[in-house]
Amino acid sequence: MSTKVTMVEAVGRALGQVLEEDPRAILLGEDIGVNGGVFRATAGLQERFGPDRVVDTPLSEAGFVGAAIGMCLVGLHPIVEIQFDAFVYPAFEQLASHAGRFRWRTNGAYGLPLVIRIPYGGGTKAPELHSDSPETLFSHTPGLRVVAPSDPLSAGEMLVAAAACGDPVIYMEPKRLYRRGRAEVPDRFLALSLDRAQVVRPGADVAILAHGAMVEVALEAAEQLAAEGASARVVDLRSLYPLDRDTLLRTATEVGRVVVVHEAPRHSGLAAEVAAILQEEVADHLLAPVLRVTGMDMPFPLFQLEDQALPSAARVVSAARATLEY
Amino acid sequence: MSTKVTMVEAVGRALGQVLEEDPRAILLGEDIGVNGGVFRATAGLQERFGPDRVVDTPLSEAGFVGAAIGMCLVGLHPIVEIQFDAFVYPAFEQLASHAGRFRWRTNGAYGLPLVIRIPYGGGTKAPELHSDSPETLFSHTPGLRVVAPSDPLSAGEMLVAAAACGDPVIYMEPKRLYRRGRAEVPDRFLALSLDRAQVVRPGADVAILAHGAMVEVALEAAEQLAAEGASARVVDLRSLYPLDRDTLLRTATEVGRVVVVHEAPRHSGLAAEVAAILQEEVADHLLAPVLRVTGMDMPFPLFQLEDQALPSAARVVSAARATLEY
Amino acid sequence: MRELGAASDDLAPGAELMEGASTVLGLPTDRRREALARMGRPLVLELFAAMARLRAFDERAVILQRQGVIGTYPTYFGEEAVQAGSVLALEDRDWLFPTYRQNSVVVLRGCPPEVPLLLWRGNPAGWHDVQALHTAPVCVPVATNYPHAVGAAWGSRLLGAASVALAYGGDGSTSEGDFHEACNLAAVARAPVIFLVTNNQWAISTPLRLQTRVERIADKASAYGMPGVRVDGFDVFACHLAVSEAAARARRGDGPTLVEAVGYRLGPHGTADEPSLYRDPESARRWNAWEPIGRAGNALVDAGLASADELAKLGADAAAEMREAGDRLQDFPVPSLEEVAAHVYRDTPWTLGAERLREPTFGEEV
Amino acid sequence: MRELGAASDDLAPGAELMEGASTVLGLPTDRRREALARMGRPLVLELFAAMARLRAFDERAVILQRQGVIGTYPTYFGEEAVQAGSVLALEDRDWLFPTYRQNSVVVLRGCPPEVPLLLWRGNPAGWHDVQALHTAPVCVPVATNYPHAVGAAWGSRLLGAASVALAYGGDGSTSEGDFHEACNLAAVARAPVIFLVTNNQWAISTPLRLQTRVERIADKASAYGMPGVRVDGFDVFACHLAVSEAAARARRGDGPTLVEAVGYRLGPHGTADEPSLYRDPESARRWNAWEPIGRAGNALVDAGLASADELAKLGADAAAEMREAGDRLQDFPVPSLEEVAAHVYRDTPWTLGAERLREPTFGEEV
Ligand SMILES: Cc1ncc(C[n+]2csc(CCOP(=O)(O)OP(=O)(O)O)c2C)c(N)n1
Ligand SMILES: Cc1ncc(C[n+]2csc(CCOP(=O)(O)OP(=O)(O)O)c2C)c(N)n1
Ligand SMILES: [Mg+2]
Ligand SMILES: [Mg+2]
Repeated sequence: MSTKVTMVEAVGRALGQVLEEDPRAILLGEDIGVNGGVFRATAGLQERFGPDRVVDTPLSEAGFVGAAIGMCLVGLHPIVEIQFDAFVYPAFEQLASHAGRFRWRTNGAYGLPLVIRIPYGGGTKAPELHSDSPETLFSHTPGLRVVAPSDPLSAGEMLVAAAACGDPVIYMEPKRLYRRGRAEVPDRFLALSLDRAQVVRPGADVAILAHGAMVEVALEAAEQLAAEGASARVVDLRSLYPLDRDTLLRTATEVGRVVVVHEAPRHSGLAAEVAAILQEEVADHLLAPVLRVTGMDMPFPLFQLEDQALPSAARVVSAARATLEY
Repeated sequence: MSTKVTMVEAVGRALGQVLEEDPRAILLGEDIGVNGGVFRATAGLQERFGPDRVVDTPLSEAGFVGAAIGMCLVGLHPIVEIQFDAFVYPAFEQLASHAGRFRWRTNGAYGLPLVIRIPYGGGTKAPELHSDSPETLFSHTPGLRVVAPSDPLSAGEMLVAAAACGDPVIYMEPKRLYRRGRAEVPDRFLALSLDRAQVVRPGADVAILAHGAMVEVALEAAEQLAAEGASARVVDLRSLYPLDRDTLLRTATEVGRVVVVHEAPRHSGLAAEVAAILQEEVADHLLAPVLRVTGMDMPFPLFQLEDQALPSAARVVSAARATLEY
Repeated sequence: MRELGAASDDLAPGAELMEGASTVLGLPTDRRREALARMGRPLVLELFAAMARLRAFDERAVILQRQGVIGTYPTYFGEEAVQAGSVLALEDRDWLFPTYRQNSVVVLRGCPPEVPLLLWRGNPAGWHDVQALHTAPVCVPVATNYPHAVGAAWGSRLLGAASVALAYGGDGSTSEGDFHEACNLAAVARAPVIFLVTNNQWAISTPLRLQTRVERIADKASAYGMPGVRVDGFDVFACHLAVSEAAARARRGDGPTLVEAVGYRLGPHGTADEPSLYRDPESARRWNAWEPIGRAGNALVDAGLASADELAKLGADAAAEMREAGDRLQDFPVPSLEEVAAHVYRDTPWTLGAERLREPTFGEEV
Repeated sequence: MRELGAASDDLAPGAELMEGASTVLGLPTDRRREALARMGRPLVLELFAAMARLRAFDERAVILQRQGVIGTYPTYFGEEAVQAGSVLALEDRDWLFPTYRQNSVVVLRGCPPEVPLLLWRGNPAGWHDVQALHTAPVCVPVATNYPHAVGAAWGSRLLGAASVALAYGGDGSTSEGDFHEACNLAAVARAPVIFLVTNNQWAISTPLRLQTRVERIADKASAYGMPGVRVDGFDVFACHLAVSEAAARARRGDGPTLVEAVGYRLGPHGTADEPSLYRDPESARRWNAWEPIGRAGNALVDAGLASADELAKLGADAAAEMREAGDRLQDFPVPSLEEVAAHVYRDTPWTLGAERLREPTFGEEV
């Protein structure tokens, strides 16, 4: 059996599945209870599992992320919702100084089975500080895993995998895709490998690497490129730390031209890491330098300008063209 | 007139100079008053300028960084000391959500003349969380400038320049160099341009780019390479955001082989950005891929392992050799 | 606006909650008339007019949001008393640190109303002139504005300026670390700052009892060694008096005050919120009886300080002002990305240069 | 250890400060003897022995630091009463959340003393077994351990385990946002947690009066709607009683307690600190009279619960134990970077694979 759901519904179903199958799973966050979260990702879950397993916290991100860490010590498996991207900043110390270091502090013996869900990114015409893309802060912070789904199915599967992973996972939810169409999902999500990229469109002339909401942009660009006679392979990175090295190297080797797309600022963003790895490891196979299409090195603009600031299919196409003409 | 001072003394002298010349300058931080700071960078300053200008704060980094932002609004020019690298994490939200966004929120009209001094990095046999290198968190955060000096003279000049810059500057002090020898400094530091890299050793075969304490490591590596007959140019990056693009491109174009060194973790670190820029902009001039010698993607290890984890001259030499033999 | 008539002394739902909160409107009729007379007609009318303008702004914003002219908007229906009372209790040299919920208080400082409306329209022309208005940009991350106010207050004392700073926040904001660090720092530094917490009993869907175990937010002040006062947040006169006292205290050098203005969030958290999901609509309906404009108007008419017509005209004028402001929104051009990029740093780095913002491409020779 | 003799009732410097703090050693002689007898010889001797071991550990660590065998070390001289009293007031199933200052409390839970010494030697063998000892790793960033304790306590209640969690911290830690968020959350969740704040009146060079304007840290509890108690931090018996009561309260389901143990930081902040730069050495000398081991010993002898010789032997045994532990430090090999890298994740990613940690080089073909 399968059903068609939106991405936010897939997240909710995955959470429900985890709560059902793992009696030690517990959800924490602001307004996730009766209200079902400001995006309604947890709608109905408090009713189903009770207020001890779906917990409305006081407004204190450092406090409840820290408490989730403590809960792990006594055997719970907390899944925390951060209400919006920029509101994870107050919890940064707990994540960097504790979450990422805990297994290491036990010489590998005990990890923290902790998931931090962060609805992130622009394109929703939201107020200031509701459109940030902070994934690089976490992928640069040792001890954390960072992943981002790009559609309902990957959202469900990766969330279930993150909950089973045994180490802290920063789970970035591209909120602009929350209600962007429906897709078939199974009744029960399988926990797939967390650190595999996925080729979502085959192609041989240029590869476009992206994650989260940018996968859709990459696909749109690939469509336009196809119209121009260029075949673009689109790779959904999915795991932002660690990157799927095999897929990266294979893609670069096979295709030779690479464009990396992300919403986060450019300087030391994920695309820089991909470019650095590729030129380091497979320079001889690159037919053109790796090009980056990213967010700007400025605060995410007020929303009347967001379409200009966000990577667009047009910008991706022109980057791809540049590598093709190199 | 000039005197020989250590780097930490140069920092102290620069702070004294700023307090003297700018009546609106004020220092804030933990234990910076009577105690003169845990590194003694502010020794004697409270006595000289009084407790209203050299202020011992309660133990609350978010609070006093936030207060410093408020002080800027009423016309003060605060210089904040963070006691150790990892203790800036609790202030991350204030820096990312406010400090970097303030001028932008005034359509360019008003900036925050704010300096955040952070003693950072390893190599001092310190306890956990006293050896982090968090500069990338800030260089990836829009609206901030990030700089790092590498010797007493640059420490004094850049601090004076940071204080005069008019925008928030994250001033990373490589604490392992604080007392590493003395150098001549003038009685009064000149405020030099904040965003210029500096060639600190000429060379033509390979370029080693580094900042902070890694400049010394780079120089040591260059010395060893010279003994092997290879001439290494060493560039002190100094400005980590923005990078000095002209110097980067010129160096890569002239030398063709580049190694970038930093203590911070590798994934999406500064070296990734440098590599990305160089392969993007001057790929045809690169005779070998840009190589990175960086900290490991793990928590900075307890100190008996720190020498293994920190980039060493030997690792830099072998990276340089690899590019030379490419 | 509610029909104006005789002030009622039995305002059921809040009565218990308001216990101990300072009040003017809750006084027995004679004493209330006396108190209002003591404040004087010019001031009480000014307070009423300010509330009317805030209300009109808010109502207009909600309409503009429905029309798609602006984006998500955090309405403050019912919080006009706290906002008008506090702004008018301060002088122009004093600093305000509003949150999203006090998004139009700049208007009471002389800012054209289209400016805050443009912010919700996502246009950078919505950023007001911080220095001219001595009002910080609207703060979105909860509680982070408290330390700013402490620094501004403390700094102005150090500069001998005697300016006071006032930071707004909600009941939920008191759970954040920044609230704590700010209160503590202010008390230690004896900063002339006022922490004005509007306790509307909800943080989005989270009721006060899940936010804190204390019943009175003002009680939190004792942890910092500063006074905490509680005021009827639906009573503009009481709010004005409480903030005036706190400001006087601050100016005397006696340091910070925590003011809790008790009320109820009569509307949704914002235009995207659906309160019926998490609270009984009846409760908001009952609290509506305390709604500050109707209550103040009744009291002014009853005290002979204003006529119902006069007050109705203030409301109508305000509505016209805000409707006109809304009509002007489309006139404001959206700046280019290049212009905005040039507003991030004093000296714009190459990374934000015009060429970087356009097509991605390979480098030119250097 | 101070020479043991008759307990003195006039302990000057702290007398005022300790006012209102619960005490055993400060009781009039008869009542003190009675109280100790009520606790019983086994417990009071166990408490004394625990203090002696902590003291011996600390003294040995300071010596090892001077010898260069370990690195910078945060001595806790004078805080043995708080630490021993609290650990022994709890059961093994209860969780401890120590800071750098309580770096050897694991020893009282059965951990070999070389383990915490190795931590200060910078050897990963210094990480103790968190699950076996129900003790979190030593926490370095001030106040960040408070929320962990809340989560552990709350979580164990949800799991029906009835374990209590105790977080340590200092006077300075109460200024951090994490202290506040943890206290608030604990109170709302009624988590069975104890916040044990050792008020030694200094945070490095920062005296209490620059840290907060309240004189009693216990008073901060009222902001959260939880009880705050104050205890003589140099009195191991009083500390034991206070924590036992807080633990009983927590187990009864009555939620968190803030316990303030008042004392004085008799030594430097750590081995790298020079207190004479910022405080009058006379003050520490005067507070030395309250030093907990001498005081407790005097009282036990006076109450006829132990002989001076017996106590001296406990001290000597502890000193020998710690000397031997120190002697073993060199035997512990330093793990390789590869081993440590394999301890960061359950499934080590390629980025931490052995080949990545060695020479930088170009990629192999894939
Ligand atoms: C740090 C942070 N976390 C979460 C949010 C999302 N958020 C916006 S308003 C709000 C509730 C605030 O409640 P309260 O402080 O009572 O103020 P009110 O909205 O009632 O005026 C939340 C959780 C935020 N803006 N900032
Ligand atoms: C977040 C953070 N900021 C700063 C420091 C540096 N530091 C270590 S101990 C200390 C003072 C702590 O004082 P207190 O809480 O009173 O505890 P005590 O050291 O007296 O036991 C400081 C500032 C730190 N460890 N963590
Ligand atoms: Mg509220
Ligand atoms: Mg202390």
